[in-house]
Amino acid sequence: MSILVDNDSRVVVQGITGGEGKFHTRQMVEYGTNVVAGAVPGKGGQEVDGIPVYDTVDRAAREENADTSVVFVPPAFAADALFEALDAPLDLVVAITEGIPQQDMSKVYRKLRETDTQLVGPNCPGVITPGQAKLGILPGNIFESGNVGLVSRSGTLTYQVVDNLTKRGIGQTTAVGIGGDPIIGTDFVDALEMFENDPDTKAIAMCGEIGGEDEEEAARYIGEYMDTPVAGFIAGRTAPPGKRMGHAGAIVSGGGGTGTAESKIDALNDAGVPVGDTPEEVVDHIEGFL
Amino acid sequence: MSILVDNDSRVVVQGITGGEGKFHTRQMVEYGTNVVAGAVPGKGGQEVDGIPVYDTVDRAAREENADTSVVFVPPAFAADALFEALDAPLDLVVAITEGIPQQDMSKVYRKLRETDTQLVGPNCPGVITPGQAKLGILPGNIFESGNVGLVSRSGTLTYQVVDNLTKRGIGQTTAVGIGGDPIIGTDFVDALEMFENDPDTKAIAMCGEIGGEDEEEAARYIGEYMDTPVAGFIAGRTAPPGKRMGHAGAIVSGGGGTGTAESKIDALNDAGVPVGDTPEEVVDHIEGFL
Amino acid sequence: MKLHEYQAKGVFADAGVPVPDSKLASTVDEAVDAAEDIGYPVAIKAQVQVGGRGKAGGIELVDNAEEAREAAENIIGMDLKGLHVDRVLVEAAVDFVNELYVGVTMDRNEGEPVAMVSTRGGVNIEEVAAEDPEAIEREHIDPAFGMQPYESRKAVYEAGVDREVAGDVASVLRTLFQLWDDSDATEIEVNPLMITADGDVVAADAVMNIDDDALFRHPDLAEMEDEAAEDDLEAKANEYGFDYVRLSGNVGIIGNGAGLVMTTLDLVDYYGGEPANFLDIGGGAKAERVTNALDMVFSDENVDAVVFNIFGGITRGDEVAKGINEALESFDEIPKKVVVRLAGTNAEEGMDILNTDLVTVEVTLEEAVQRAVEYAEEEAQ
Amino acid sequence: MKLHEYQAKGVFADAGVPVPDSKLASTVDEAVDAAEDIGYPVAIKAQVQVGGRGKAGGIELVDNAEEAREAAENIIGMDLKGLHVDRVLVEAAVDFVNELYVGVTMDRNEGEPVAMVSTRGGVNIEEVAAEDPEAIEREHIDPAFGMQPYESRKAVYEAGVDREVAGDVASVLRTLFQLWDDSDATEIEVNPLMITADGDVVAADAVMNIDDDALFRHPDLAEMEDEAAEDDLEAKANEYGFDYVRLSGNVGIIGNGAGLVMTTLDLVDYYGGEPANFLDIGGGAKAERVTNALDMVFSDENVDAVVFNIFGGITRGDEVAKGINEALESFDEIPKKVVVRLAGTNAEEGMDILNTDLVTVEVTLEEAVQRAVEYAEEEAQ
Repeated sequence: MSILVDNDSRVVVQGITGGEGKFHTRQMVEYGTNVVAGAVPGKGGQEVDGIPVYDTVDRAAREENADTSVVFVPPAFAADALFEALDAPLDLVVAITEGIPQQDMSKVYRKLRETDTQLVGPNCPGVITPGQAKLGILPGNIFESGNVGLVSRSGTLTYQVVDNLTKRGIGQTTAVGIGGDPIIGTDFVDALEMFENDPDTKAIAMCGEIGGEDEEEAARYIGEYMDTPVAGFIAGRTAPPGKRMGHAGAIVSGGGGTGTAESKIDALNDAGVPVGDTPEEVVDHIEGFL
Repeated sequence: MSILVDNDSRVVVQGITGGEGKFHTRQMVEYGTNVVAGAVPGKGGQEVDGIPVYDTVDRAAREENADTSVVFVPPAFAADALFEALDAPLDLVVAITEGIPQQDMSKVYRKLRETDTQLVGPNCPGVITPGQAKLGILPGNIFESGNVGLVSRSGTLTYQVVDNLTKRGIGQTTAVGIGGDPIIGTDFVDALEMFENDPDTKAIAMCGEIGGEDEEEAARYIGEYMDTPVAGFIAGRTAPPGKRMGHAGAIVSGGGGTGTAESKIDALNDAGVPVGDTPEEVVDHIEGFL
Repeated sequence: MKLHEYQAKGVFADAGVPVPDSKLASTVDEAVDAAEDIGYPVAIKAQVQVGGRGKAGGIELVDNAEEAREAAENIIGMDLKGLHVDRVLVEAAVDFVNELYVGVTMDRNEGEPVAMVSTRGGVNIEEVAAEDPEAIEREHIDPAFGMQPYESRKAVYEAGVDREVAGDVASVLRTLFQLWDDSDATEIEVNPLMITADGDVVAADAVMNIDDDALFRHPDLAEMEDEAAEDDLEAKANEYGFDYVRLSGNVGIIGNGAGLVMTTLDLVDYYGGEPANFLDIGGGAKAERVTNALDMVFSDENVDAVVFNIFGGITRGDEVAKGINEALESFDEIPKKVVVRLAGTNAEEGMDILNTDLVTVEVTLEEAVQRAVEYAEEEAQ
Repeated sequence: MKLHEYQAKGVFADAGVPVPDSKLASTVDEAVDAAEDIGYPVAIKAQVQVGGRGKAGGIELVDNAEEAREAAENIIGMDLKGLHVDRVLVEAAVDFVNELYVGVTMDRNEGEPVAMVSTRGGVNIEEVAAEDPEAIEREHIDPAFGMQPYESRKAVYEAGVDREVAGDVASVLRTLFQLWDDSDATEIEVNPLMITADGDVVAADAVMNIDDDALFRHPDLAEMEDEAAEDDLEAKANEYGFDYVRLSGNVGIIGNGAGLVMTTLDLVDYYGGEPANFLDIGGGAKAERVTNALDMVFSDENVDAVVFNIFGGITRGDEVAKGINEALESFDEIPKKVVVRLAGTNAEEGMDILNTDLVTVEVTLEEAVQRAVEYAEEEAQ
């Protein structure tokens, strides 16, 4: 079992003819992902590595029975690509694009809530179910199939934790990068709920960071509804207020200081979630759960 | 029994301090309608005939437990007034205002579909349940309590038919003016469904007119779902294509000629609904049903 | 308000939709000068608001000054489907390889705008819609969000527009939607949208209908209203603030409320007469409005008799009657017979008050219409 | 990008939000001239982006030229909470009877903008929010529809703003929302919005944050970016296209990926050091980007040692190592000790390739950070 993606996912890549799109499509296919189509306006009829390209997502989805898309479209055009994916409609949309204007995402999010589509991202590394399929830019080789779920706002931090897990022989059911933007589709609670309902996921590593209140909400959710043990990590303890720490969403608000690492760590601890001081400590906790 | 409005309705009048608003509020109160508040920005704290005025609909609804509004706000500000009523929220909103720009109504209609509010109008005379309450500008004195439901896109044509009914001793459960605009809240099907579910309504008079396809949809609905007998009238048989016949919605499209009286009469006849050539003939049919 | 082709093209050009070079002319000399300026071949197009101008002889394609003069002479002043041609648009002819149809209109059933694209341009699109609805690709637009770029592309690709020009056509569609949105249009159509051998996209015709109810916030468009009116009487009705539509019959009709006035027209027809107009004087019946309404109807030289049908609701019948009396008394002579029927609140008191030296009073709607039809027939003989 | 007060006020004024008369000055003489032009009393306000300027001595109210000169001398060149004051805004003092707070920000949990109004203006609004959340009226705005006029009124009336000025305040709020929408702002605040004895509404302060990711479509605002930057190094980072934040410690940090770089900072702190900066060089590790990153970090005179933490994902560790070697070799001398740690794909091959004459290599993140903290301590002594 796994969440979000597996062997059966039929994937359309939006932006497949661009540099990043082309490169990562090849990586996804090599990993075993069933990429059935690409969608790029004006490029319909072409092929990329034998994968047929369509002018519209709608057409790609209809002709190739796609249910999932991965979006590599540049930020200025990404909101349009997301609207298009929601309208197709698809079951799952994974938006890799970093740097989508916040107000664009606000509108996409408004539309998203009227649909049954699950959006992951934007500004995320994607989703991987080791040994089955990966959507996005995660390096497949560091993952190993197993029974730990992973959800994270950050890309390389995820890799760091996964690398540590794998090196200790602990595999993963699915790893979900939910993205570092202030407005994202799937949040911690959504991903935790899916893992809770996945019988194969025996423990969960959750990597949060400063900004927003998603981790606090996740803590409330864990305390109230979850049986699967969770270990946490919060990046940005040393971040000054009012500064954007790389991710658009990683910012402690000035003055009042909401979105601090302290608040998140306290909330998680209150919910019985141990929070590691270092990535290794997170893996220690996970090992303890198994 | 009745539909939409009765003795229990608690009404806020939006635009109560304007000329029309003030006049018709008095008329509504005289008829027995329970007008509990007015809402006019900047006029909060005033009174109109002893009725307290609030700055916002939200406040009026909360303070006075209102569930219904009647809107007399001028067309340039009417869409905003409707958004405000939908947000309060209220159960029923009756929009009397004529001349609301179509694109404004298109947005209001979009929002309306996300709410549980029933909108009647705009550009309508309102709703009356004879002997109980009236919302809008209908002349109460020509109505009589009874068991015929009436639904119409037109004001004075409604009065004409009601007058004929009353003069023959046939009273009405409720009369609903759904309005002459191209985009309206409650349409024929909505009103017919309510009448069908009202045990006291034994027959229904339905006055349509050229433009759009509401009457055709109503015919399909009657044919498929209704037991209560319906008699129809369609105004505008002699209207030329492409010309707006007073009502913004009363226009036969040019060339192809959709929205014609002929199409509507045919559809109604096909559904077993007799259509009168004159208003008197409609009343003949109704009399025959009872 | 429906804009003339030349007005709509001006609006298009301002919005960035490519249109052919053109000039408006109201005399033959002006037309020939314009043709010489623009360079042949040019099309000379009657500026009247009616479909099928080409077939009716209202559009001619000319190759030189002599032909231009002849065409202008033919078209300026002609009667085209009942409308007098005062002006022609002299326009560079477009050498096209393909004709598309693009448009934006309101789908009133859904309460949403709908964008349309078809590769069957250059013909009557409503016939296409009736015969082969699949030939028109429709894309509903969420009024809250407006048109998203992908929606324009989807409509264009699904319609089967050639990939080489699809991007440009989608871009025109977006501009038209923006224009629709910005100008409170109820309908915008380009038929045909021509594709040239070079792959250029040109709006060869332009239809634009503006929501009358939204003109208050578009003073620039409202200014075009007088010029857009097809008929002196319709222009007069705009001034008076009446809902008025001119028809070809001889029974003038005045009433209150759109549905009731339409019904009165229908009854005139039903009883064998021909309605001359639709005129809704609206609520109440103040003497001044009645006077203006009668002035409108009497100004129509076709009118042989008038029926006045008022349902008094909130406004009482006796008050209405007083207004009608006052209005009628202001005329030195009532030029045609007027039949009045009052109904509703205090209708009987009203009918008692009416000055029967000036008007004929009838009790029911049916009787009043029949009487007016009778008078009109007598007068016409 | 956070605008300076004077920049934000310029934007406000263009949008029609009333602001006091003001002039920017960067010398004492300019400040005095400006004060004379505007007329006393004026406020002399340090243009640095930090809260609580008033309490920290960055704002003085003056009544004549002598006081103006003294205040300008005090403020220009002062160090205000670690920031150097280069410029002051000389602004007409507003004689107010009431101070409100109005703002628009993004509620990221709801993914929707929220408009805020409070009668508790003129004080730290975040303290008000913490102590008495009810004192701030919040109205969520549907991003698809934008702010409806009733929403501005509802916020203002529910906040308890006096009815006499409520309409004007609601109108300011609508303008601010429009500005928020039009300029891709993430935050707009006016605190205080002053109400004068005459019932005028004036924005006495102005905070405006623009979404960095949306600057590409606002060239006018993007032009303000250099002036808005608080720090030369931050300006340099803009040029290089790095996500960079300067801090006060002595351990320079370079890494890839925001979460991992933040974690590296946290570990520096955890192991007893003080981070000097956040610097994310992003994906890959081409020599040029590494060179630029090192240049950034070495330009910070506080830096005593550097830790370089790269997780190779798709980019292989051996390629990263080659880039780092090339970059390091381009320096005549490495001014401070650099610790490198590579992880992920082909990390071991990478570490073998690294030129250990120029850098110290560590295998784990924890070891690398500890080593850099150690080096920094040694260097600082």
